[in-house]
Amino acid sequence: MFAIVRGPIDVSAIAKSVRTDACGAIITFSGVVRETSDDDRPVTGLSYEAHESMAAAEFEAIAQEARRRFGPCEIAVAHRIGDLHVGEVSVAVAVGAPHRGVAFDACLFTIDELKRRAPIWKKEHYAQGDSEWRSNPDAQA
Amino acid sequence: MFAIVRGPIDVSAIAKSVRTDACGAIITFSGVVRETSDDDRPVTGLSYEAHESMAAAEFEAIAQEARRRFGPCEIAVAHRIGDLHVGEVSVAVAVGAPHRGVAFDACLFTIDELKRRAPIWKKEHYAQGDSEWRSNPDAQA
Amino acid sequence: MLPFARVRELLGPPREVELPGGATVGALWDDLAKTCEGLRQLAQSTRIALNGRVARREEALQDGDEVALLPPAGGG
Amino acid sequence: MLPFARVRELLGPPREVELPGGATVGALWDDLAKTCEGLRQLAQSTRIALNGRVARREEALQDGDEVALLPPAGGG
Repeated sequence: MFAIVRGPIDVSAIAKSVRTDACGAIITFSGVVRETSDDDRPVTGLSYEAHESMAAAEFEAIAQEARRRFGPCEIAVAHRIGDLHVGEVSVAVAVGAPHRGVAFDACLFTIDELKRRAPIWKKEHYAQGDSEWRSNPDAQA
Repeated sequence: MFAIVRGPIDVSAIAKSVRTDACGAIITFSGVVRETSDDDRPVTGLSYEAHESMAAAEFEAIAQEARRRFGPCEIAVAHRIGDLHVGEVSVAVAVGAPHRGVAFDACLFTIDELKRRAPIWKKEHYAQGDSEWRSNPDAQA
Repeated sequence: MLPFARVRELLGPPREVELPGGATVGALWDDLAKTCEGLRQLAQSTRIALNGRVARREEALQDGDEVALLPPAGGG
Repeated sequence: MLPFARVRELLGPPREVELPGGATVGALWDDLAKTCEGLRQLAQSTRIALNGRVARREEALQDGDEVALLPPAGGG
């Protein structure tokens, strides 16, 4: 499953979608809205937007690249858009693989690449009342 | 939460237990019963037993060591004992941390050390009808 | 023309753009940037996608093409 | 005396063991191994825990101590 979603992300359902009978390890990564920004400002929430069809296609391309690099595994990615509060899950990646090494490597690669190249944008809303678009440090130019 | 449990493991509940408002990343690892053994024999299920109090104490010691090595994070571990079928979760590790690097490192370290040194034992039941105690390749001697 | 994030805040919501025949991706950008100082400052960091795939400035536009303006990624 | 996994299958369920005063962890092992060839073969791989912590052979036993026999780990 490679999806942009508008409501809460069900991490268990995503984890379940990557299990096969050959699967000995499932890793999930959940990105969670933090109460402080990277530059330590109090945050009340985030708004995400995406080029939805391009983002979903990019998730799938990243997953294919992960399988080429690390070996056979099942990968699912969901990213939420809209307004999120502190504590809510903005993105979930799940990987199922026969052994844990492949699952860890593929999961870390997928979230790293998603942050670098998926067409998704984030606006931070600060406790002081202002807001700012924030790009990722390693975003593809 | 550091626990030996007798029934199905609720990975979502364990993931929830490691979230704080400073948390930007939650990783879960689930070990799942596979349909084949490491030496490729068809498996119908596994039985686990543990020295329960020593195992729970070892989980906590491993988590403390992970925090010393990788930085502040919340860690929870649950291992199931008794009889498990293919597809069931035998062990879950969840880590919540401000950033994903610490969460990935601490999660991988925790499951690696658990397999190496927690007093838990596994008997594999094969489709042919026989059974065998299997220790981990890197088990502490 | 489909602008996102800070580019959308500069240009407003998605809209149809009329261009002379044979216009390129680069020509569309220049046309938009002409009247928008803020957009000119984002020239280096904004990628342009043509029908869902990142395009070069020289690529020619057809009637009905979707041109998306993509600031640096911030997902995750 | 609390044996686990393959050691439990050799020695049977947990049971009380009578030892002379001043007996050590090693003496208990030797006593058990004397009548059990299978256990002797596991001498190198079996760790012994005294009251929940891994012990050396020389440690002395007290009345009521829990001695657990731990084969190589197989969890996960």
